[in-house]
Amino acid sequence: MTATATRGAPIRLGGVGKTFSLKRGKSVEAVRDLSLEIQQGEFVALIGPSGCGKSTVLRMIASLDAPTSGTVTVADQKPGELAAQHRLGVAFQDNALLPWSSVRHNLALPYKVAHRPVDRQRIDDLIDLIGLRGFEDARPKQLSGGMRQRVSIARSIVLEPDVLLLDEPFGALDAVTRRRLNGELQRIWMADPVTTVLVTHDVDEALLLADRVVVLSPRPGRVSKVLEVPFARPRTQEVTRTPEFHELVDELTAELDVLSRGSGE
Amino acid sequence: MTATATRGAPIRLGGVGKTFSLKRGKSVEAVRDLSLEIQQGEFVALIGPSGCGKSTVLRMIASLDAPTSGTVTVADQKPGELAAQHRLGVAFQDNALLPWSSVRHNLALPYKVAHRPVDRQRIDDLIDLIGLRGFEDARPKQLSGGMRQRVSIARSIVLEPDVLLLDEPFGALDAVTRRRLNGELQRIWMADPVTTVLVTHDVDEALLLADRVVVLSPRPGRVSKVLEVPFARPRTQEVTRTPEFHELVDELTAELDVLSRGSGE
Amino acid sequence: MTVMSQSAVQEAREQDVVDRALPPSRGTGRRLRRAGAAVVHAVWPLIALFGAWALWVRAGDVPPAVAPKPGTVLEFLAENAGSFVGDALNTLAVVVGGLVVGAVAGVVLAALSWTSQIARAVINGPALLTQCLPVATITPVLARLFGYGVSTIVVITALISFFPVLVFAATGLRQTPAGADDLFVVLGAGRWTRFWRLAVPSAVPRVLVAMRVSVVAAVAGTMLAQWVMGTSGLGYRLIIAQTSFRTAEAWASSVVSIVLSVLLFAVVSAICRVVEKRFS
Amino acid sequence: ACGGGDDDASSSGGVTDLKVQLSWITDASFSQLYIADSKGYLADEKVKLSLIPGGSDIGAIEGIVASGAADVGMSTDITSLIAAIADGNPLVCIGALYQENLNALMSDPAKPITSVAQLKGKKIGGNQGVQTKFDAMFKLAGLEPDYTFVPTGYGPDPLIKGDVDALAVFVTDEALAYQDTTGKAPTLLTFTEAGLPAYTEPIFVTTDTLKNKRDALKGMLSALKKASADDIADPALGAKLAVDQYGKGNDLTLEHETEHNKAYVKFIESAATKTNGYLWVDPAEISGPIVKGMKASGLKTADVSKILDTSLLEELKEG
Amino acid sequence: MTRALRSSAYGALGMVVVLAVWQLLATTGTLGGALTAPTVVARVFGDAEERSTLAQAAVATGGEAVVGFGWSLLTAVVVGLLVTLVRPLRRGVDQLATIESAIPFLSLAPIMLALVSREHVPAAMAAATAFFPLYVAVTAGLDAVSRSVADLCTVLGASRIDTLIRARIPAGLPVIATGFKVGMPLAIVGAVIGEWFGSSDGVGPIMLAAMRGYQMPTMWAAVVATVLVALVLYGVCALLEALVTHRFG
Ligand SMILES: Nc1ncnc2c1ncn2[C@@H]1O[C@H](COP(=O)(O)OP(=O)(O)OP(=O)(O)O)[C@@H](O)[C@H]1O
Ligand SMILES: Nc1ncnc2c1ncn2[C@@H]1O[C@H](COP(=O)(O)OP(=O)(O)OP(=O)(O)O)[C@@H](O)[C@H]1O
Ligand SMILES: Cc1ncc(C[n+]2csc(CCO)c2C)c(N)n1
Ligand SMILES: [Mg+2]
Ligand SMILES: [Mg+2]
Repeated sequence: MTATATRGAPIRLGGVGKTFSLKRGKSVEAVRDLSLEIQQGEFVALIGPSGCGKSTVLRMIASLDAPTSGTVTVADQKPGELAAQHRLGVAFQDNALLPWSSVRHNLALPYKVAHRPVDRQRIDDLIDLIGLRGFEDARPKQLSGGMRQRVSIARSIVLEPDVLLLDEPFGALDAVTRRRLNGELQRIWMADPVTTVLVTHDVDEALLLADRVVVLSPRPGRVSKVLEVPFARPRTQEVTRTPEFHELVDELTAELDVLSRGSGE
Repeated sequence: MTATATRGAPIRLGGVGKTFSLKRGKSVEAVRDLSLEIQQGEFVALIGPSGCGKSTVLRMIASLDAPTSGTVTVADQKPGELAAQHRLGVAFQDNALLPWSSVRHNLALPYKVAHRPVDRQRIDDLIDLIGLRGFEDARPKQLSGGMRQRVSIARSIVLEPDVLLLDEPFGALDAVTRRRLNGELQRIWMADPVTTVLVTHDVDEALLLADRVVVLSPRPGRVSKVLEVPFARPRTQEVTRTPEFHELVDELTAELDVLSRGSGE
Repeated sequence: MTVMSQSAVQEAREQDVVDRALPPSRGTGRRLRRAGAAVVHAVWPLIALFGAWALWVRAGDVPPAVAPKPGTVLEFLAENAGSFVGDALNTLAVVVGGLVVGAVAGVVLAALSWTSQIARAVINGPALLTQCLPVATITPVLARLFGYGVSTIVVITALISFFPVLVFAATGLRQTPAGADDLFVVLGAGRWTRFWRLAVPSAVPRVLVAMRVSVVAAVAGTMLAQWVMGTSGLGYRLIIAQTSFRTAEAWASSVVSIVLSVLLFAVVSAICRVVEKRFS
Repeated sequence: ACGGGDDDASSSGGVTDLKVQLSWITDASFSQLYIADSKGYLADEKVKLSLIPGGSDIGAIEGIVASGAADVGMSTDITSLIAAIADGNPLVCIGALYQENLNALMSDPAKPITSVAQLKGKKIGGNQGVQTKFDAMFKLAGLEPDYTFVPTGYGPDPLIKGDVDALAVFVTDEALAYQDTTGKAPTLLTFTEAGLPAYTEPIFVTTDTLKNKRDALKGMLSALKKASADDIADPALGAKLAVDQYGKGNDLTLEHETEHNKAYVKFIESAATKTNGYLWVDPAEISGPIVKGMKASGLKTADVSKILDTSLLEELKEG
Repeated sequence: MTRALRSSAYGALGMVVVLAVWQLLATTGTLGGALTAPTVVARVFGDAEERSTLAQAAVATGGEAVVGFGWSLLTAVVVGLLVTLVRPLRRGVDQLATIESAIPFLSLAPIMLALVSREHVPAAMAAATAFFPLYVAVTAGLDAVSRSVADLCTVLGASRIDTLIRARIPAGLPVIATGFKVGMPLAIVGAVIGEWFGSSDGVGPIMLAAMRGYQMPTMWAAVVATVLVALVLYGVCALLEALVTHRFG
């Protein structure tokens, strides 16, 4: 499960709570007393009902939101440190591409911000990987929803970060492209296992990719179940057809079902 | 399969082609020679690889893009007519919520645009349906990705349109919420079967909801396969566990797989 | 595009940090500290400015006809503070009146120019015409239209302040958030609905930018108009003191008008911040 | 158009350069300066004048000279110079182009106003700042100020249109425009007649300049005196120089400038200039009626010894 | 291309409307003798010599305005970038900018002349009047980053400078370009007023002489010349805005 000597960094959430304030003194408690330790080089999938706080957890790890209570450390430092060292890769739920830049320039951005020479070869390879050859000079508004999402994924890994945070990166993709990119992600991660947190709604995907699957309860998000995924890597589509796999899928689905029912949402 | 006397309107695409121009004289042919007849009150699911032109087809039906060649009619009129009569419901791939309006106001917008009295009761019911009770006054930026998508779905049906166009409406939802909303959509559609086109990446979803599933080929999008869905309604999650269902899923998945492989994307 | 000013993001974030660092019981301390920071922000430019002025007058041995000593001006201000209140209120009233008229005119013209390309072209030319001419040049014509009284001064103020609003509002009305135009097409929105429910809210952030420009321009405009043809107010006091070589009084009038500008700018900026939060 | 005003005021080849800040654009008002230059009177005196046009019309001339941005100043009206000196600016008057206050109150000849008493209850127009003068006129006539001030812009329009009963004007400008427009000569009540005498276009320098460039200044005055005589003899010459040379670019017309200059030259001479020469400024006139009028206007005044230095003109009178 | 043609046709139409109204007001004498009919003004332009004098003057004034605008823009950008990078300075500098724009320069000619050498006064006045709108547009533009782009910069560990270059500036260009359209006419008035401080060329002195001499045809001809220059410069700004909005909007 834990990978060999890796560049990754451990992530620790200790009793983290996050409350947002809404209008007129109302507030939402998005996350409550959430504790989670993610090892260096571990691949964790985060699943849970819509609105349960998954993105919020990711944003706190990425230093974009500060927890209301509890502590978050990444590589034993404040979450912002890793980002400042350009060692963080994030694919946002809404892509966050620069609207005025072409695909190529969006992919070159992390290099430029890190003041590293732009590796054209790598960018070209990534463009091939995500199937956007021919669209290098297209701007985001000229791309389909799924194409944008693929650019966002590529951008998150372009610098080979120590921590990779993926917020539903494959949500807008068709099943085939999705599985293909799942496979690519696994390959990339196995070659260089960095600490990865993947938010997904697809239980199969979680089980296919992760070392551990963490299930969050409905809002306020708490850890409701943690599941170690026992399958050896590389995991192929074959694995997903085994009874063991189906069993785990059913177990997680049932858990989600119970959670959702409980919340009445 | 075809529903009883309905309010829906037929949609006809005749030899439709759409080419977008990119920079420096380059262009993308998004759709080529696509012909499709959708009956009044029919529920059609549109599936196909990412970037194959699904959203483009929907946009042409909604009068948002004009075809480069061929013709599109809705209710035997130009596509814009239906919209002008406030008889069109669309859930966009990117939600398109008004950032300055609360959930409640976003849902009231179609009434206001149509100069109809706002039906508070209906809006309240829809808020309950999409599980956003308590977030009526929240603004889009205060919602999670899935919550935003649910508001967008509710807005598309709030006026009980004659034609409903849904562009991956459930893409950002967890499996449980997704299935629940699938069920609700079926219930609503059965009570009042309007012409519906649903773009989805989920083959199960397509088979669960649609009368016909249309598979588009990779760019340029053409109709590659049309599948009549034989299951009686109401279709429950039980149906999805039958061998017939699995067979059709496999058939469609195989088709998609072949298509994707062919395109090399 | 949801325009969220990074400053707001940053402030929010800094706020988060402060909230974490300080337990709720220390709320008053925090408030005090923040008030202290506000005072520092408000005061350093003034100190810098007066310092530079004092230094320049002293080092350059500047004669009073060029610039009096800041001390003399402040002394005059202190001694005659009461007499400036009336003038300041007079000017303030004209500024507010002219600004309201100008802002409304700017928004209305922007709305008209939103409706068609013809309207836009027909409005832009004349609007530009009012902007590139010195006040003194157009005063005789305006006075003929509006009389030699305060209404012409209000009109001049309005003329000076409407243009930024027109320009920014006209662009703002077309800066709709991504996807919103499509949404309104699909909903079958008429022109009018599209204007009120889409264009107007979209224009708000830009209009706020314009308001910050306009409020300051309005003070300058009122001062100029009173200077050219007023019979009361700070601008009038300035010209009379000037022609009578009461340098300290002239400068004191300017200082009061500048203070007025700064205060109004701060007020408008504060309002802008509140509205901006609402519309981003 | 008028020899750049930025060269250093240093002597090159024995010629001293003086920067002269004028109160107005280079039109016929300053014909003496153009004549002195073009006829070589200045060169004879080893002086070169760099004319800096004015126009800001706000009594800034004193400040510009006091700050050293110009060596010599000519402001519209000597009262502003006196007020500036009283305010502590180290300036001193060494002469004046015109002997009269060229300001006047102009009225419709059909409803003529020829005395201050007739101003009672009337609407009087004028440029901003002139109100203090109206107040002074009433006071000097032993009356309570009783009039409505109408702040007008430029031009005789307000009087022609009947917005005002009397309008403060320059006898050499708006008064002529009124005649051109209406075809009839306006009724004029000059400021001097109303108790506010003044010299127009006083020539002044800082006390330092007077000390350090005394010879050059004296040369300048001498040249201007000669030019004054030429100007009176042929008003068309100054007008032509203004249009073609010194005021080129201001879009002046010869006809207009000639007409103006004919009006101006009348004020170069006075009883005092007969005995003391052109450009003369009389100490008694200042310490007497001018200071009195200023006091009535609420202006600060100073002792005449601080205001005026006639030594240069005295020397020229002798020499 | 056809769009550009059409919009300039509409622009011409706008000007025709203005001229018609102006002619009407002038010939009926509603606004007094201070307003001259366009036909009379046209006669001034009919004279070749007048025309070249006015053209030279307008070009001179336009040049001063452009130079002043340039300085002002440079300052606004430098100061805007500074206060965006060094946040705590922002409020104080806002205040200084407000003070700058509130100084009644027209009534403080000696100061202007004490601070700037005379031939630069028109450009300096142009800069002084155009500065504030440009400053506000620059600072507002640099703040107009979408939240998601701001977040992206944070997670990429972009330094303040990089955030500025990669996100704030591109996102802000449309707002800044709109500011140009406000600043440019102000630069032109500024230049004209600056010329009143003692300039031998430009439209300023022509206006002064004509106003005082009640030469209204000349005065309005100068006004028309100024407006023509303004139209050209404003047109350039509008074009720039359109380009920038298309590219970055
Ligand atoms: N900026 C904010 N202001 C107020 N409330 C917020 C904000 N961001 C998130 N929330 C609230 O926090 C809760 C959790 O949101 P979050 O985006 O983390 O959910 P999520 O698990 O990612 O959901 P989804 O799967 O739908 O994306 C939601 O109820 C949301 O309304
Ligand atoms: N405005 C545009 N300008 C240029 N090209 C465009 C534009 N809109 C779409 N395209 C191109 O048309 C093709 C089809 O896009 P479309 O959005 O219809 O795909 P899609 O089937 O909806 O894909 P997805 O499932 O990823 O959303 C894509 O290659 C895209 O790059
Ligand atoms: C020598 C001379 N000096 C000044 C002016 C300009 N000017 C300043 S004040 C004033 C009177 C008010 O209407 C005039 C005309 C001039 N033309 N000629
Ligand atoms: Mg989320
Ligand atoms: Mg799509």
